[in-house]
Amino acid sequence: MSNQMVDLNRVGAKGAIAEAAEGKWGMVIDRDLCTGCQACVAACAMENNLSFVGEEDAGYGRTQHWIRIERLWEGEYPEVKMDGGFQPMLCQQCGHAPCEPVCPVFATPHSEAESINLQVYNRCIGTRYCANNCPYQVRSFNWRDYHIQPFHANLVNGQLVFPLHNQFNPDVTVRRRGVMEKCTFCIQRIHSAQDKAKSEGREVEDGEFTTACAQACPASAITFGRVDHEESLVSQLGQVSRGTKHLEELNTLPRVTYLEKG
Amino acid sequence: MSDTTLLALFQDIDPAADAIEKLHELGVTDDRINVISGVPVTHKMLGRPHPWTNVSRLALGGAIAGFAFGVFLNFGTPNLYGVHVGGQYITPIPPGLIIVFEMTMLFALLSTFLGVFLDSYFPNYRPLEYVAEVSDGKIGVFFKCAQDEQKKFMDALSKMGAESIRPVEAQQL
Amino acid sequence: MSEKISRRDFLKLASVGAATTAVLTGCGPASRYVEREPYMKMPEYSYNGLSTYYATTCRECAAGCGLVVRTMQGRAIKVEGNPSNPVNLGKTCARGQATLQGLYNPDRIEGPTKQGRGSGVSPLDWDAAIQTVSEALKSNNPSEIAFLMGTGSDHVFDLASDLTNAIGAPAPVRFGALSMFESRATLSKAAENLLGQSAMPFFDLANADVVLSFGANFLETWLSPVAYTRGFAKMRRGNPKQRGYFIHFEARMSQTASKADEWIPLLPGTEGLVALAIGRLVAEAKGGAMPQAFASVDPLEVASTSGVKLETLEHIAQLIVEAQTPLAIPGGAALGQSNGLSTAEAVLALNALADNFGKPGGVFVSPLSPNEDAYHRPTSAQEMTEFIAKMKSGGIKVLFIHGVNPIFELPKSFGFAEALESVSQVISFATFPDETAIASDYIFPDHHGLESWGYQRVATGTTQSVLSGLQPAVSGVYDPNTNELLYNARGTADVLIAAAQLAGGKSAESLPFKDEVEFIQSKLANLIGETDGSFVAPEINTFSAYFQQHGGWWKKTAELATPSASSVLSKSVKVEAAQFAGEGEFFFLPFVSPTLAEAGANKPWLQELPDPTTTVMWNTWVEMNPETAHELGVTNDDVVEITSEAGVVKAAVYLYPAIHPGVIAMPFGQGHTAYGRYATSLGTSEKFMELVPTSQYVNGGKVSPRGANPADVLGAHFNAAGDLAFAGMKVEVKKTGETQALSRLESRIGVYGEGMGEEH
Amino acid sequence: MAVTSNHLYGAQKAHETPHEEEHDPREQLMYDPLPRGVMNDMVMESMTTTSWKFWAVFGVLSVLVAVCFFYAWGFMISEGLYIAGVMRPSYWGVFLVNTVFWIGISHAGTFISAILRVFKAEFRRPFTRAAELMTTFGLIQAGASIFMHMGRVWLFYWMLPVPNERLLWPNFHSPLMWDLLAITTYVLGSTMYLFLPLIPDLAMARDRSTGWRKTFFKVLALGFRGTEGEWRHLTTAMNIFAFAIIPVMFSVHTIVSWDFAMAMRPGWSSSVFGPYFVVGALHSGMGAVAVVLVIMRATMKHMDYFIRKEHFDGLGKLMMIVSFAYAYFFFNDYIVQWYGGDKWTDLLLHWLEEGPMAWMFYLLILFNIVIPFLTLWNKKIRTTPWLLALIGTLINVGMYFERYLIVPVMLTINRMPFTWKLYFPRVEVFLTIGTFALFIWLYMLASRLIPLIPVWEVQEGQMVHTLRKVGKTQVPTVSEFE
Repeated sequence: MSNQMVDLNRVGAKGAIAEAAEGKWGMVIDRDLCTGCQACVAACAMENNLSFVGEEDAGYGRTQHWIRIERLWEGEYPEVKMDGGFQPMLCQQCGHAPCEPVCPVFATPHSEAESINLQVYNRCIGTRYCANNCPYQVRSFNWRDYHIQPFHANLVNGQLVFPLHNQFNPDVTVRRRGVMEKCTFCIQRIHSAQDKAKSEGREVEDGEFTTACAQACPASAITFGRVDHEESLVSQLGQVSRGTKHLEELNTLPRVTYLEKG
Repeated sequence: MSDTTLLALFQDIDPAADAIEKLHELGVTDDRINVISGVPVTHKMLGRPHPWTNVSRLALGGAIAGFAFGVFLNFGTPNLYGVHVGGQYITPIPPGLIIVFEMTMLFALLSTFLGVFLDSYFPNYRPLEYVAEVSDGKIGVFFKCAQDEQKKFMDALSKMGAESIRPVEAQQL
Repeated sequence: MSEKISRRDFLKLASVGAATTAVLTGCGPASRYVEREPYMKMPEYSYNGLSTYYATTCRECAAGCGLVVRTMQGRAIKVEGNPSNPVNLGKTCARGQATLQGLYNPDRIEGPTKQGRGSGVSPLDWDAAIQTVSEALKSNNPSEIAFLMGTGSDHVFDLASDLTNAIGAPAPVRFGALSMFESRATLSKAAENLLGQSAMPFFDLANADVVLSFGANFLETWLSPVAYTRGFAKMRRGNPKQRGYFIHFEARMSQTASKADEWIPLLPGTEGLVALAIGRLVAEAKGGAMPQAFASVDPLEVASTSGVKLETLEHIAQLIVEAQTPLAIPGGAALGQSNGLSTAEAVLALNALADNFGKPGGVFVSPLSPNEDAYHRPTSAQEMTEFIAKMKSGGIKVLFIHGVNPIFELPKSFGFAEALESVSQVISFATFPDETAIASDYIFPDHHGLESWGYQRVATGTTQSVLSGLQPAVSGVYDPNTNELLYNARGTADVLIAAAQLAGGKSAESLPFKDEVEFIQSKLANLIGETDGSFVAPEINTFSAYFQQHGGWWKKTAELATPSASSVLSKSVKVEAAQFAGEGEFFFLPFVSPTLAEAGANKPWLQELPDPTTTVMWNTWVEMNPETAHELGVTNDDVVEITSEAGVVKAAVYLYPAIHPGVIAMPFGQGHTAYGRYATSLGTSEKFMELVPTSQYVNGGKVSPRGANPADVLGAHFNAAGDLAFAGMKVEVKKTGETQALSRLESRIGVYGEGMGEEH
Repeated sequence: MAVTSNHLYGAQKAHETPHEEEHDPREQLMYDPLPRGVMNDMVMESMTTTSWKFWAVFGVLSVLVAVCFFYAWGFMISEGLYIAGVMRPSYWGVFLVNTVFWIGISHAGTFISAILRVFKAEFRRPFTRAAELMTTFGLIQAGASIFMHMGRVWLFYWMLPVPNERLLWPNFHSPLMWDLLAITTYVLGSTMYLFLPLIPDLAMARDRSTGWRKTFFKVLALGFRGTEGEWRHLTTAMNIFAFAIIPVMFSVHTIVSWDFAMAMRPGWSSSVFGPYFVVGALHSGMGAVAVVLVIMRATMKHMDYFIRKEHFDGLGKLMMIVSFAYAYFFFNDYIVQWYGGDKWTDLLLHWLEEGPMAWMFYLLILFNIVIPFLTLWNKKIRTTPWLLALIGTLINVGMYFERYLIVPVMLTINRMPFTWKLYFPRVEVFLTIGTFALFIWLYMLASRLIPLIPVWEVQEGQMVHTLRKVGKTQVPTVSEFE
């Protein structure tokens, strides 16, 4: 019976491309383990040259967090609880991403090679439609040139010197104002691992590299890897009964599986 | 035999129509007559032949070109550099209908507009035969006649109710 | 065209073409956004396009987590955990990640400076600096020389200890706000009293199945947060058959409490009673003779004083009875009470009752670090008051300060800043212009942790004995325009060695080393023969090289000492009622900000990390139960004035749904009046528009504090172990009428239903 | 030849009747003809008679345009979008509100000049041009507002259907591309449609002016004389335009609505948005036409001859009908959202009805539905110019509120409650003032430069309208010329 039914995961909203529902790269986040410690947020910021925006802009909804830790409340004191615990929210690298088709200039296309959403910074013209259409609200916009505000500089011999720029990861573009950005699943790490494996004539092994957030997570709540390899840790974890996808009903085919407390 | 251009000005349509009939009787063919007016006056009222216009054909041609351009945009350009977005086909049909519709309309409207220019030789800043009273609602009838017959036509048309009738030269408008 | 295009024309055309391309594609050279010139001098191990990795140790707190620093062409790019270091096994916390923002902080001290306590600032060179230190060592009576040091940089502490020991000066004093809020003295005293050994107890969270935490905020900043978080994760999901159950007792829902299956709010100061009551109920359920420790407690009475229902206590006792490996952890605000020591003892007694001493999932004594003779706890707050009294009395003529910022970290009521005025010469080795540094006579900036040599003893957090090693990941921060050091820092150990040798006599004899590295090698020498280590090396140079390569040296096998449990239960444990200082209506509960801790405020990304529980960024808030706030007539963002017998502090209110209505809580970590542009507030410049002259901080210029420091309202009250009773204050709360919008990551509409009508 | 007094067209005064019901047909412009020459002179004089008040207002507007439009926009381009109020989750703010609003305004012109032309509603004749000018000038503001909204406006041309160096074309999946093409079509189409019937009037003006005006009109009139052929081409083209621009007009606002309806968001994803937006556009457009006509009539010379109570009456009726249609679609959209009971939509409705912007929600119902319903059935109110202008203004305020609710206020509510934040405009306030100022400024400038009354169309209309004596009364009749 059941194998005759339509596999809804494999049929896109438009019945269109025949990409396997599980994609290539994926992530499992165990909400039961996440302690909300923000190490992933800091690691992501350090890896991906994110800009900090200062108190005023941060409070105004202009933070540049590619991953943020959400929490909602449930109940009243003293029976108050966090609803399901902390929920790290990042780009879900949807198989059918609502952000993609709405961009007029193809600045956020779907990578067929890596099966994730790309953000092409130098193509972006800043219509911000993708951010509106993202059901997970994980895109952040560069409202100003945060990195080069003179506030961050020292005046050395009459010249502005930005010591903080020393830290920039040369593998990641520093975004300037007017463009959208979002989590890339640390695509620079994916590429360098693939290049290395290719030069050694082999496949990338499971656990050979991971994203900055997963690497930092002290509780190991984040696992990253190949979801299309059945033996990989992320595939194994993704199949446990606690697994859910956020806003699954939208058929965005997210690549991030959350493990609930249960 | 050199020709001269005469202009008869009329206050109303009826005498103008009569005058044109008279001109026909006097042997002036329609291709030697031209009528200018401040409001559109149909050829039937004046008993003139149906003026030919290419505007609607050009509009149709434009629409076809626009349709083709829309088809090219939606179904052609994605194949030059294919990008997958949102799990949709590279060349989806429903959005294509919108593109094709808009392009069809745009090209049709543009060619209609250009059609007016082409058919009417706009813009045209060369000297032309004209009298300003026409835009006050009068009807002017130009016709060409042999110089020696000028007097005959002037008399005939004055009788038909022409306010004035005189030879005109092309002037800078 | 017959004419040839000349070369000049061609270049012109080409440049026009390039410019056009740049404009058309928008990604040509014209649109380059951030310029970063390569250094003119590249480090030895630098390959174009390749990264070099260095193993070192995190110095953001004293836990001693191993790091691997990715560098490229002389710049540190990213910090990762060292996967082989047993403390953190490749993981880092947020503060560890942000350590690069300390290294490249625009507000580092630019070089050795005659600070003149903020009056006349003039740069010095290092020779003059060493001369100054040498003079200070030579020309003062050794008993009047004092070293005040932080809890990090163990090698500098060892060096200073050797120096003071040799010249007959008092031993260096080590202090840190974290250790104060962790009540390390209480923990080690309780261990001494009950386990017979003054040491850091180790709680084997990973193998426990029911965990009771009495205020221990082990997922935030407590002792070794990365290690304990790993333990927590293993407790939860390490055993596929059973998910560990976690109960947390604390008056407010801290980040740790938020991960508990049951968070049990109770009146501050009653944690020990609750532990005893649970112990009694467990003992009753188990049957047999009632252990002496729990004999005198009446659970019903405890229920009424603590506010925890008797059924809850019984239910928890039942859980413990049924558990295989139950574990109880004392910590945090439970120990920062006048009865903190007996609370710690009561909780340890509960563990003894569960018979988990020295068993998996139980209590151990942390192993000593490889080159450590005995556990040396940091100075307790009470001992700090004695030190300050000595300063005040003029008993200290020269004070060396390294790795600690006591003006900020100690409660204002201790009077450190005033006492500093009685010290004739204050020499600071601060890397950043913090409050204490700018109140010093000299600042001789030490390297940032990522530029430093050194080692860090791991006090707790792992079953193995670990000595984490530091080595410079970068040689410094250069100005690429001039190839000169932006921050002309020098290792304090090097400065002290040079100064001691210059001073001659006993000083020189005690430190017969060429430099810091040689000194460190001398401290590692006794490990060369060890075979049970992470590596074995025949002689010191090889050992040093491996030590750098591995990021430290550690024993391969677990070395946890098993405490003797027999006597614990027969001892009578009496938890007296907690004493609260002041007449105020509310209990005051300061806690260390999980993201900033004691010294994170100058790292902009740590400021921008939302607090895990409130999601507030860049500021200080006052947590208050909405009901309490309603009674006080205040609401979100209203600034309130909190008055204790010791002082006043003002901050904006956050209506926190998960806090005891009688308790007001405030995070520690903000409220700096110096410490750089990100730690302070600059009014309009906060919009990050204007250039800020560094002198504004170094001179203690026109900056206002960012947020507020709850230590301002803490009085000098201690528990029996000498730790500060920081949670033992009662305060008045008054509305000021001012408001200050707190920047939150969360939505007040979506999370708290503001503006969603009555039903939501 | 100048028209010196009003007695020439005081028809209604001469034929006053004691009973209100019995209107003299000559109260209507079409049955109160004047010689063409007289009308020409009246129109020419309306263009050239300029009081100091005009220049005062024009001067103030020039300053506003310079400061609030060009300077504010330039500042925003040089500084970055942070000076606007947009943020997560309201990535779109007042700029998009303005875009939708101005496109809405622009719909009136096409509606009056195309639909009413196709259906031969004769009362349209004197004000088709005034309405079409609103289309063109409104679309300028709409286009500017879209560009203001863009993060990197200097790269706008990447949206044009031109490939980059790797043969990558724009993304035709994107509703913004549809929008771009539709608005381009509409701007070009409506501007051409404005220009075609203007040619004979420009020729008229050319014949009656001197100096720089003569040159100006001569250039624009393109050498038009009014030959049979020229008229034939012109009327053919106008007919094609009238029919073709109607679907374009519907498509434009439908596509604008699709910018929202295509998005996967509560409140936006609604299939009724297309017609709802079209009707909303007509609603604000009609209101705006009424306001413009009242102002024109009150401030420009001789306009009380061309624009009469009958026109306000007709416009008022149209406004009422559109208001009914608007109410229908509004309710349709609302009840579908309400009935569905989807969690997020439910929260959204709570937010709209009980949230901090609820006042806007209720005022929009009041201004767009209640007030038109209560007032416009009354002919006296319809024919009182200032009242009609007031109602038109209220409708426009209400429609602005509607767009404001749809864009930033609905954007507050998404499926991630952790991110909900309410938007407040910052520099957008100035830029909004700037677009309004620029619109009025352009309109005032146009009123000095081009004949706002299509004289030839009025004359043509007067020619086909006659009074026929039937028994003892005179009956208005219309003849079909074409």
